[in-house]
Amino acid sequence: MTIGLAHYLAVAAILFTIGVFGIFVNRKNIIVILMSVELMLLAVNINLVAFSAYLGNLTGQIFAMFVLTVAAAEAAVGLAILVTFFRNRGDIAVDDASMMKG
Amino acid sequence: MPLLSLITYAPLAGVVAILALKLFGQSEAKSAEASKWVALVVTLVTLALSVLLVVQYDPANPGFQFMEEAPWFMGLSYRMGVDGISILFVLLTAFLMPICIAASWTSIDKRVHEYLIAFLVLETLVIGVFCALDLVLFYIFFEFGLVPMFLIIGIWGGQRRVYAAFKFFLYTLLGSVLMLAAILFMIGSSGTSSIPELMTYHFSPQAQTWLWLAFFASFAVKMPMWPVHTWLPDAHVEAPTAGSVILAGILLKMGGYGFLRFSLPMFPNASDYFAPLVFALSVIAVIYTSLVAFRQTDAKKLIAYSSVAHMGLVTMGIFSGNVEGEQGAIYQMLSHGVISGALFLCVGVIYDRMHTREIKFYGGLVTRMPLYAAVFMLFTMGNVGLPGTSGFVGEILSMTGVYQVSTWTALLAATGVILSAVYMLTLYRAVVFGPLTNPKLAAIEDLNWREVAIFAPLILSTLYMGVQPNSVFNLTSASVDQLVRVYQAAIGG
Amino acid sequence: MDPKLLVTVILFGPLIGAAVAGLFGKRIGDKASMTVTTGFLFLSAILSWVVFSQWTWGGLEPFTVTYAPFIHVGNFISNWSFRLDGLSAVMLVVVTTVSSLVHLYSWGYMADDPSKPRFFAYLSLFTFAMLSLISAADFMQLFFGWEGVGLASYLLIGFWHHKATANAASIKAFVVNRVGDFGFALGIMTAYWAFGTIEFAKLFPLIQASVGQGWDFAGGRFSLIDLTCFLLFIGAMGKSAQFFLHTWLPDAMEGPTPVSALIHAATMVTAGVYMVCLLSPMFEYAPVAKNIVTVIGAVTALFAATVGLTQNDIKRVIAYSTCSQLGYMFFAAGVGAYQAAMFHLFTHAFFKALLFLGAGSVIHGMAHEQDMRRYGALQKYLPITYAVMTIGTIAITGLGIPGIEIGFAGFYSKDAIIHAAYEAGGAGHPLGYFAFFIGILVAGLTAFYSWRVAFFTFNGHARWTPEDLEHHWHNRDHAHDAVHDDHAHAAAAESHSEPETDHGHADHGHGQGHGEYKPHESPWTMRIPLLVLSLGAIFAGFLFHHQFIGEHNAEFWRGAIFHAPVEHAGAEHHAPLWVVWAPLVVSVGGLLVAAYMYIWREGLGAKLAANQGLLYVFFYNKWFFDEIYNATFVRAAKFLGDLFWKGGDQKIIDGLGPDGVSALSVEVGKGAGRLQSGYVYHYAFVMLLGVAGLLTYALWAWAV
Amino acid sequence: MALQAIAFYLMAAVTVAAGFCVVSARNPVHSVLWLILAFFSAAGLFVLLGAEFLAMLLVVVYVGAVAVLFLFVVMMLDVDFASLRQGFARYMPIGLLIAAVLAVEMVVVATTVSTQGAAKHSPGPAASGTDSALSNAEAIGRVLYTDYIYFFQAAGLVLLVAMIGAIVLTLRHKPGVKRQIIMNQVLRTPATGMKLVNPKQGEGIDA
Amino acid sequence: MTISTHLAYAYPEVILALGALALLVIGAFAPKQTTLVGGASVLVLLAAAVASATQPFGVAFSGALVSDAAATFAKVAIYIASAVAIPLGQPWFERRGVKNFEFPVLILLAALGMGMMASSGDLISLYVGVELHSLALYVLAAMHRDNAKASEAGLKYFVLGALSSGLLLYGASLIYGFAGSTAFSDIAVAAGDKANTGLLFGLIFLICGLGFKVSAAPFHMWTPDVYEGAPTPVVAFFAAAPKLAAMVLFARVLADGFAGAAGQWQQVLMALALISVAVGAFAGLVQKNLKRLWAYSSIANVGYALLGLASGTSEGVQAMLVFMVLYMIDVTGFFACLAALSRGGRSMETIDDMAGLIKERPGIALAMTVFSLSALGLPPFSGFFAKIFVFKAAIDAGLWGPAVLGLVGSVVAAFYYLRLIKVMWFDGSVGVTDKPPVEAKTIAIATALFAFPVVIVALVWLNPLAERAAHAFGLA
Repeated sequence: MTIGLAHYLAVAAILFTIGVFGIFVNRKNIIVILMSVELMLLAVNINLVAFSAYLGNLTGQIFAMFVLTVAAAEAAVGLAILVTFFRNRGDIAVDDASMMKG
Repeated sequence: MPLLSLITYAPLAGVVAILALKLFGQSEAKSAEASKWVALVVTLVTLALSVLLVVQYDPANPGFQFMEEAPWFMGLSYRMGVDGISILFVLLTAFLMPICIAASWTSIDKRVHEYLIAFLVLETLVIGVFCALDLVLFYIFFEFGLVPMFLIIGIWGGQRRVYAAFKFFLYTLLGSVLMLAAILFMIGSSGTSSIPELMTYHFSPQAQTWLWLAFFASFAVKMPMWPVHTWLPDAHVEAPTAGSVILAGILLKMGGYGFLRFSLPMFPNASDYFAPLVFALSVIAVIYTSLVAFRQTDAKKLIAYSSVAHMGLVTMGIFSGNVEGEQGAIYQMLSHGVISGALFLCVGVIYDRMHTREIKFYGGLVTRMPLYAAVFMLFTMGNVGLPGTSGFVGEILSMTGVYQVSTWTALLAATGVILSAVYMLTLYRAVVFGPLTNPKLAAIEDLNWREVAIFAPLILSTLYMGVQPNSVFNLTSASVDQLVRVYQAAIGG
Repeated sequence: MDPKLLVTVILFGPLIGAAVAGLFGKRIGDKASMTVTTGFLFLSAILSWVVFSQWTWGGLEPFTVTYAPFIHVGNFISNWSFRLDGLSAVMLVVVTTVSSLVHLYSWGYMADDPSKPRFFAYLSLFTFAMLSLISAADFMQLFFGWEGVGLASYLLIGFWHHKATANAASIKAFVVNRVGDFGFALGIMTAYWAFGTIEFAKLFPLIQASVGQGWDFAGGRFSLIDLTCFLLFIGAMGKSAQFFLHTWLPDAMEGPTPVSALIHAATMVTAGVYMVCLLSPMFEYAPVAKNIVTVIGAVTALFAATVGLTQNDIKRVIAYSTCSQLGYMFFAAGVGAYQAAMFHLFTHAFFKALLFLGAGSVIHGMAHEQDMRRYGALQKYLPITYAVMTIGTIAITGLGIPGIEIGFAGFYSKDAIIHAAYEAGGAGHPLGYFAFFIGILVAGLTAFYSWRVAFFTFNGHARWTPEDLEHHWHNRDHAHDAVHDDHAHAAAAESHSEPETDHGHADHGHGQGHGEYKPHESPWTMRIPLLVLSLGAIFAGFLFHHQFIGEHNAEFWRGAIFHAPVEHAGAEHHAPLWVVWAPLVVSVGGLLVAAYMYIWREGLGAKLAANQGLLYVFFYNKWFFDEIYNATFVRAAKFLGDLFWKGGDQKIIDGLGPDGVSALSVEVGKGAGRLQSGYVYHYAFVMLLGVAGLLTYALWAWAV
Repeated sequence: MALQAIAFYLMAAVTVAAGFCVVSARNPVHSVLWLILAFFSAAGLFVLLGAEFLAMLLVVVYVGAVAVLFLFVVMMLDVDFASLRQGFARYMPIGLLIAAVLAVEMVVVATTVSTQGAAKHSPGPAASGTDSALSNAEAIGRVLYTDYIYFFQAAGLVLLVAMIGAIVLTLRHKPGVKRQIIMNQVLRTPATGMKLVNPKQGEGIDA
Repeated sequence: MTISTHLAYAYPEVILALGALALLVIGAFAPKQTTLVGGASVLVLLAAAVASATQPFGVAFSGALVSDAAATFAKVAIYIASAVAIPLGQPWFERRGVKNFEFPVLILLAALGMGMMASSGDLISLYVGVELHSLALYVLAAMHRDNAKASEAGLKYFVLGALSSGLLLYGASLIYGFAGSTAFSDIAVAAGDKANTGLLFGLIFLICGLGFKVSAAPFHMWTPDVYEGAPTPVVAFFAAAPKLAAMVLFARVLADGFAGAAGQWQQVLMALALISVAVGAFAGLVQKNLKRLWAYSSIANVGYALLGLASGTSEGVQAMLVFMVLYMIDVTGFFACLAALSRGGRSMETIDDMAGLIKERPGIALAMTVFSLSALGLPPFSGFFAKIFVFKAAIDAGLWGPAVLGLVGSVVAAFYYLRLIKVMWFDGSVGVTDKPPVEAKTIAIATALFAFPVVIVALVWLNPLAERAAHAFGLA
């Protein structure tokens, strides 16, 4: 069988779902949640690149490149916020992030 | 001269003056005293202007007069005008306001400036409601009236004032948002928000049904009709005296006015279709609330319930769709405005002295307060609908009107004539008659000159309207005749 | 003088008097108030007699003066006006005469009352209302007067407002009258609905044409005129205290006695009769309604008479007597003898007012004791009262000699009614004989209870002691003013401690410092009216029976009373002899029984009462009407009121409505708040649920 | 073709497995390492798709920078990771359910691409590969600074925001630390450098 | 087309970018000159606003940047709202010992991102714009870094924001794949009369991502916590301008890209709108913290705005634009009031803190009353007009059912606004408040005056502008 676009999309879909899944099963670990987000973005990139290749137009790859760039920036900001949070609390458990609720 | 706008916004001049007094006045007490005079003068000026309006009004012309118009946004416009129906409510409002101010002269001792401002703003809004000839403008005046009243009940009210204020506000708001939806629909489908134009626009019967129901939701709460009346007793009981006067005297009338201005001319087929429903609710209101009133232990609550019962007669009169019914309903509203207002003032007089409205607390007041007893008697009889007082004319006409369309309704509603006598006389007896047994009442004072001055115009108008109702009908008849003619033509009657 | 001006003065005189006394009574003082009101009333009375004589002998034509418009809405047109015709001319003299005499009488009777201006204002106000009632040219003014007299009655019954019983009675009177007015108002509406007008002058000509017009209601078809008349008659029942709606009248005796005489005997209660006669053009075409009138009238006559047999309160007996006599008038009207009804109304006004005022004189003399069981042997203390009461009793029992047509007032009118009933029966009226027999029976009962009052009060042994009276005098104050620090009481107490300074007390036999209390004759202000009225009681029938019911009646009434062409009753020529004599026989019988029980075998009545026979208990308790009404209407109203209030408003409407909804909203809000747990993964979860939900919906609904 | 298929399945399997391990690893350090593996294998997929430049970028930027940053933070924040694992299983069933639903739906939609997807050579700059003479990197380079200059600049600003953000949030000027400020030293005068005090008897010098 | 012709359409962005860079440099070298940087930022923003108001209409960067009436309308509003945030926020931070120049720079960059969103014509510019402003907002939310609540807010905002941008991106990737292009105009062609499943799937993901940005339920979960935790002036900022930017972006995607699938996205938006209204109304009932309360209020209000959008008509978009602008002013004013109030140096954030405020600080209490009533939708305040625009659009589009539900929701919500008024007006004072800072107070009063009575006049010219803006979208 030939490997078509759908295969790549399926992989991306599964990876995306794993990322999603990772967000809410990791009750306490914010770092892992951030990594799950990275997985989702990776899935998106696979999608974009696969489409780009399939369609034969470069936009997808360019888009993926910006996604990578922005994701890197996002990771930086996210980790910075995490550090601030850690400094305030001495912990990064998500359970603790519940000063505000209701 | 834009007389209507002048009347509408004249009270705001008072607001400005009072604000200035508050900000720049020397002492709180002094500026409060001055503010009262300002408010009184301003309301009296408004009254004078309203009288001028009535004098200049051409009773032979059934259409809108003193029209003002200026375009606004979204196709809306600032449109004002009065016809034979609304002009009386303007006059009623302007008439009751100075009385309210005077009635609060000594009984309100905290936050006087705010109190007066609330009343003046309320006056502007209420007059605006009766003058507005644009749907949205009407709604603006109609709806914003909730705020000053909310504050009046909530700040200067009794013990459960917060509950009452919220109930009043939310109940009424729920009704009016449905009306808002209907208003927007009407503007959308007819392309105009002008009330005179809409009165000649024909909505499809199905649209009428929904629109009617939406407007009904609002006005029925405002009236209030059974079973959406329960806010009224609470609001009345907790409101300060003048607040109750305005509430019963004017705000309730906005519902009836709405029926006359919107439901009947704009949705005639739906009005005809739903008339039996209105009749049923009105009859229930009359009997049910009269019986409830009979069992009240709080004087204000009793009068509040009696208001509901009396408004039942108004609604049935309105939806009878004939001249007698309409005139009766209008007259009943005017008369109830004066009489129920006066009754609340009567309760207010003793409340100011003893700070309780418990009927049981009183008894035998006639021995110490003969003047008060006489005044109270007059308004009791007015409320009972005794011929010779204004209360009678409206009652008999609206029942006559409804009798011609629904005999059962009139038959059952007429029992209200009996029941009103039962509860009002019971109240009167318990408060005024009998031996004066409560030692706390031993030193209670009779009406002072200020109170006499407050009651005098009410007494005169009750009696005058009782024997000379025709002077009112002369003003209304052209407009009402046209209303009925158009309505009957629309329903093919 | 122009009769239009005359009637205007007659009508508004009392109103001015009332206004002056009511508004400025405090300012101008008791004397001035009393003078003004009484003066205007006498003016009205004199002018009324002028008008009446012009009507009777001067050939005055009917006319209507219109003062101002009242209500003009569509065809619902009513004016303030004065309609003068035969009926109103009669009523004018009745009302103003009795009223003016009562005013005068009250000078004496109310001498020691602290609020005389108020009393006189009320009396005059009543008179004005009554005059506007009788002069109405349309239903609205009629209703105005109708309710106006109700108001005055309410005010006067409750005049001694510190008395709980008086307050209760006044409310009862008003409410029961309102029940009648409820019917009346509906009747007016029906008339308007059916005929499109409420003006008599326009209405009456329309009636004949509309005979047979039907009205579908509750599955049946009814005659419109019958319905209208029936509803209007409910009003009459209320005002005239007819069976079912009579309960207020005996209680109304809580009011001062002059009031009872004026309102609850001579004038207001007869308004119902007046209305039925006035509306004879309608009733004549309403056979069903007429039958109802007859039955109700007859039953009332019987019922009230039976109750009257057993009562001990002197005023109550007379009140029941009034009720009973009104029954006579109604069944007379019911059988079509409107003239007889009006005539009885006319004569009754004199002798019943006389009886009441006489009773008032007794009560006054007995320090406001009203229980006849504490009377007895008063004839030597109250000779004039005794005389006039006897005249009144003779008049009411209708003593007279049928053969030569000479007798006291009641003789002419009552016999006319009984004969008319008999004749109606002969002419085919379905209830004529029924009414006739009841009329005869009641005539006997009337004689018994009327003479019982007279004998019980004036003859036999004294059942009182001076100590009783003294004690009673003070108790009376306490009864009136239960509160000791009460202003009124203070005034009263003062006047008794210093009687010499109070000229009102100069005439009183008590409180003179002798310490000796004994019954005393009333002052002249009270005696004059009694004497004038006894003249009326003696001669009213004799003088006017030709005009009212006799050969001149057609010229006298001049169309005010209408008879349908087919049905004719009213003349007594054809009655057989036994019918003519029967009333007299039963009356004398009643007299003898009363004399036997209360003079010859004194104490027999008390013994019978003590036996508590079944019938006695039934009668004594007024056929248990109050109890039944109390158990049904009053209790039901209270029960329903509480049910609707606590159950309906608070539990159901508020509970399910605002309170319930707001509580529910807050619960929902709390639920939403719990969802907002503060945990990031919960939030993410909710977001993803949203995504998954939308995607699933998309796939399900829009899958291409 | 077969080789390509084998390579795809291998790398796809590794990517998915590594991804799963990222979210399920007990130790975050392990998670980071699994993440790196996932990136590597995804880069392989990119190569398979002919996007060599992006594959390179992924390895360099992500593995080299982002993943290391993660690792750094994980190490820096001295957290008791064992306790962070508690309660992992509690939301597993419902989480799995939702995830499964999502995955199935997304895969289902992905399969429609063959029938409903856009035509090849739809608008936009042509990609490298079979029908282009340009290499992938070259092709990207040609458009990145021309057609996509707007995004390129904007992306630069995004990075700037990230930089500012990281500094604002984490940089601390410790108040106690004394820094050498040369300007101050140069501008020092006797007037500012000296303070004359005249202590009274029995009192110390107010510093 | 040379770069300069492209730039002619991008003057506002250029001004902001250069301004941000320049001020960053100034700030880096003169870190004490925060007021200077702040003032300059305001000027830059105002210059950008002027530039957007005067810029020519057209399309630049192969459709990535669209300059049209809608962009102008949105950008002017966004830049002005951003400009207001600076004087409101900087002194607030300084009073709390955070004296930095980065705040205005971040605001500038966020404004730039929002400008990009408002004029984006392409999925990539959509994404970059969203991320640019989001990242700035994450940082701003956590900027009060020594405050535990603020950093928690930042963290929550960030984590969920990242998730949402993942969703958004996934959607974008699907759309790109199924449409073959990232340009909205091409997507519109692909979506045609009836979009295929892949595109719709992508659209839903995209809507979810954008839904997060406007905090529409059920993607609203971050809102209450972040509003509560983030510094008040920052909340004032990101409760206002970003919402408008996101709404305009929403309109662009839906109207320019997916006009053919209007039937579908109307359903989705309506669902989101109604859930938002319900959540905002009910959950707000039990709130004690005013910032949380206003978060729920904003959720409900976004629901109303979405209802306008859901009408799928030009009138609906116009209504949405008017609604958002009026709402922005309201919400800015309200948070300005909160920023102005403190008691003993401690922020007043709970409803109970406001007890008796009318006697204590009548001006601010009156302003808060106005905002509450306006948010309640009571005439004659701006919120009422905002709502009638939206509901009229919805009803005209035949959505009277949702409109009625929305109105009923506003009655439920009325309760909590009234409670605030009740506390301020009816209750007794609980302590002396500090003197409110002049800038916050000025903003509060000015916005309150706008809410009434200025709005009555303002609508006369605002409405035609919004109408022109709405016509820029290809809707009927």
